Amino acid sequence: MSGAGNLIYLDFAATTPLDPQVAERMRDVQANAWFNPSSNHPGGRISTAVIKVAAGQLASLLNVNPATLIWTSGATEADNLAIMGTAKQREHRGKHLLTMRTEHKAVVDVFRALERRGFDVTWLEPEADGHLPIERFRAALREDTQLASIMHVNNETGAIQDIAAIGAVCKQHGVVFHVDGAQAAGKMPFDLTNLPVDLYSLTAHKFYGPKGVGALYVAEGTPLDPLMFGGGQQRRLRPGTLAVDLIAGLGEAAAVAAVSIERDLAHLTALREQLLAGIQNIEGLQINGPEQDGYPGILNVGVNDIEGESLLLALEPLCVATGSACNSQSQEPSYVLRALGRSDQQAQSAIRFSLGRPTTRKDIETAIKLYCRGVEKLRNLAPEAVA
Amino acid sequence: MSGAGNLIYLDFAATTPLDPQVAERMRDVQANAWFNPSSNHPGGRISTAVIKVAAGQLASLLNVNPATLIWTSGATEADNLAIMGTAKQREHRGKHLLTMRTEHKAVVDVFRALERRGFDVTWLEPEADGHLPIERFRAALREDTQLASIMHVNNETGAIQDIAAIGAVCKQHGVVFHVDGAQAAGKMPFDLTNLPVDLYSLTAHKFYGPKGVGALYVAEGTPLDPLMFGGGQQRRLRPGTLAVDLIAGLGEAAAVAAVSIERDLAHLTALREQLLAGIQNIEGLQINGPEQDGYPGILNVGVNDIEGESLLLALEPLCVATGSACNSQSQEPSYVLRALGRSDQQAQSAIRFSLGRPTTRKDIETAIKLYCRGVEKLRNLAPEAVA
Amino acid sequence: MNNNPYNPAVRDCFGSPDHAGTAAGGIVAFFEDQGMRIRLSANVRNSIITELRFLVWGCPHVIAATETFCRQFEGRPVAELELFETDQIMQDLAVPVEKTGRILVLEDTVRSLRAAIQDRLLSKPD
Amino acid sequence: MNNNPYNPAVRDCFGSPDHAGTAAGGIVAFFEDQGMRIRLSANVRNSIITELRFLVWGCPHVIAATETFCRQFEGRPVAELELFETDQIMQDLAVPVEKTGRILVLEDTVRSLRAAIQDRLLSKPD
Ligand SMILES: Cc1ncc(COP(=O)(O)O)c(C=O)c1O
Ligand SMILES: Cc1ncc(COP(=O)(O)O)c(C=O)c1O
Repeated sequence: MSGAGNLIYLDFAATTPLDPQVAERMRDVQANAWFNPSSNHPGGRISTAVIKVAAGQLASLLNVNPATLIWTSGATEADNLAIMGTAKQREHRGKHLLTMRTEHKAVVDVFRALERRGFDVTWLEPEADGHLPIERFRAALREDTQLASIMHVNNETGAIQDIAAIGAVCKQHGVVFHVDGAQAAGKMPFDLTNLPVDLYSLTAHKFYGPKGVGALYVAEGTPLDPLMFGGGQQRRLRPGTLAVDLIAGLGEAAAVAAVSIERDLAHLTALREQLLAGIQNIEGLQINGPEQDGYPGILNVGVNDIEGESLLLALEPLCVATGSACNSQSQEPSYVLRALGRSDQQAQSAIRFSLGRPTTRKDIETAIKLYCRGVEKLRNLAPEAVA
Repeated sequence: MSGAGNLIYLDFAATTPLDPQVAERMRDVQANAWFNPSSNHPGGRISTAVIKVAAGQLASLLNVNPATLIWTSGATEADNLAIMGTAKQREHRGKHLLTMRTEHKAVVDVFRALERRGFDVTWLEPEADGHLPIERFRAALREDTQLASIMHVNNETGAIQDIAAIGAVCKQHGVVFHVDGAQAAGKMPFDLTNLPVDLYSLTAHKFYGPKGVGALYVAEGTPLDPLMFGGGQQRRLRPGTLAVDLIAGLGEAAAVAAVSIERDLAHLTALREQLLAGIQNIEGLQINGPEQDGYPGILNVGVNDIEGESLLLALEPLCVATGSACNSQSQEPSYVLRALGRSDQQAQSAIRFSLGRPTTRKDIETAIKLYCRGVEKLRNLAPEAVA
Repeated sequence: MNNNPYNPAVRDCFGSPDHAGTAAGGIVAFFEDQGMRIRLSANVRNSIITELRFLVWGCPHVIAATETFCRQFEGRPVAELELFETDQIMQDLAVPVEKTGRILVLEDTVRSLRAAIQDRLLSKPD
Repeated sequence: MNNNPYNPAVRDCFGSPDHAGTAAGGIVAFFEDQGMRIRLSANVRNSIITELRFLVWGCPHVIAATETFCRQFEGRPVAELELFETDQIMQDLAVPVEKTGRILVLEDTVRSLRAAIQDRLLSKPD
């Protein structure tokens, strides 16, 4: 492996490295508890005990009963399970579904698939800062609304939705409420038992746990259909051999988060301020998303008339995300930023800095220097729009 | 972690420990290439290169084009994706599906779900040794048969199906052919490009790779619908952040298998002979499955009139699987052994010894001793059927 | 998921079923139900159970419960057989609730043994 | 999945775009298409291109291709501009096929520059 040494990684919203304590726990489980928890022998029972510990750790972070947690392969699967598994199950209640334009693809594409199957989806628009006004949500409710899915923290902008208020409205109207919490779990404090949320998706690799494992919280009494079939694991809601080391890693990441969330938030807030102070004098700089009250680990900025792919290359060895099409398999610039009212041009020049636990003030200094220089360089390189 | 030290593990068909080379590769990737392969920055490109290497390693083991491989969370997901993703897609071709009674739950339960959705499934019965005669398969084909799913190696008995012959019949009749290869991949030599197979499921944790990752081989030109939606990863057939360390582990396990399969098979054959020789004089001992030409890593035996759960406890610290109900979340004794014509009584007394690369002659000696003693003890403890 | 289903008491009784066997020439009670078979045999002198033996075809909990019963009542007056309580045994052995029916098979066998002993005592009092 | 999309030649040209800027008082050609904007400017003496400069709004491949073009043709006779080949540049810079259209924008700009130079040469031959 080479080349990773001199990178400056500011893409923690894409994925995080393993926390050392998580890595150690996983190695221990791989060495000593690698058995199949479904096996009825001493080895299987050792692994079962490991799963119990992990469920307890995650349950404690979220303040839920461990029995409400379903292990999945990540947030994408949790989102699919939650939305597909509810919509079909509740078809008799109505065919109207509510979500936002700025959801992650793991939610958007599931609702698109449901539209093709005859469901009626309302795609709510956010304000220019990414935030969804509760009146707009309430106004979209119909007699036949059966399910709403609104994300907790937006992965591109850091905008935080008021899931307590939205959930309360859902409860009043008998609407099942799913929250994609991939960017919030382990990163912000919240208490699921005291939130009016029926289903909550999360994934370990966004908070220093392993990739390939996540969980869906299913509030007691919430009916759900499985997405996959086979074997009796996890109350028939999610079959397959439990990946005991991954689940142990998710549990450990939750335990680490439980004691470090407040410190993390303070750290990220300071770093974000430093970053913003360092670049805010660039002419034409725009913040994509909330200026102040978003998740502090994300700062998404754009400048007019810069080509995104070239900016990304000019920023190397900085690892950041862009709203430009080259970022993804799709060919359009970020639909999330477009929904905030940004032009294609603006969206494709956007850079998302996402900061993390290991980020230092020095990293931010370097990022500021590279960003300022990169923008200047490309501006100098560009001809006037009309020669 | 404690208690694993003195176990004698003969349950390699349930899961395997990580090969040391695989564990090392995963640690290296976790430390140096833990980035999101979807990211368009230097880190993302490092991870993308790791995925390429892994795809090459697995492709080389199976002799396929790397582009035919879809990464999944395991064989359960691969089976669901293959069967669900074909059956609905080809509904216009017909609603008749073909499979066997002795498939794994990850196949059986998908077909049951399809039955509930109006598909017509023929459940083929095996011979008493677990093997499916090709004439029986051919006779079950109908005009409206669109998909057949037959496993390669049976997980309870080690019976090997002639997938070349079955696949050839499928080709003749335009039937899509799926093979659940969870117990064969990495354990037996075969060449998918030269087998008439359209879809092949496998999982890493059965051949010394990590839990939580598997793959589905999709032969070029085989149409398939996704099971989950979200993001453009993997040609839209399987969304979600790629777990680069797990995929690297699967690739490395394939590379290790490629050079050790023949040696493994010789090793397992010798151990199975030793085991069988040591217990075959037990009165009333029956082999469940093929006596000779099955996968040599599995020996499933039963004795009349022994209670399975007590036998399992008497065998401790041996870790083996049983056909008794206590083995699983279900309440019935092994449906696989029932399909071979065994009584409930016989099925629930069955013990599956499954041997692996780390198994020693000493382990087998101990297993023989414990099994002989356990059977004797419980026989002495049992009253006559009528007092 | 299975927790460790066998507590130390079960492991001890299952591992050392000291009362396994048949009390030679003793009084016998047999019951078969729930897929389990339990056979108790006892020798009695002066209204004292001098020997108590069992045979069981069943799961570890039933074997352990039966051994526990024998350990508890061998050497005690026949009359005290009335004190046998399944609840207590279920608790001591941490028997999973879904196996309650199986432990009731033991209760039935014990009751049948008591009846058989009392029959015998009535017919030839010592 | 993205492979490393930039070969060393692209990185060199993008990192050191020595010909970025405007040839003072030079002949100018401009093209805008495919979301890209390319501006070439040249000074010519004795039918030799003595100075070749560019400005680009575009992706790294277009920037690198334009710098490469300038490096190759500065100092050479105007007539040799005909030898400019997009195929060769696509290959040297390993430009992904889906960007072919963008490189053709460069081709159009070069053609337009050649025409502009020839116009000028005809109007005031040296
Ligand atoms: C908001 C949000 N939802 C869902 C996902 C999908 O998570 P995963 O890749 O673990 O399936 C992500 C990250 O990729 C995300 O940021
Ligand atoms: C034949 C067979 N198919 C499918 C599976 C499911 O594999 P996984 O648990 O990796 O999803 C297994 C093992 O559990 C198996 O033995």
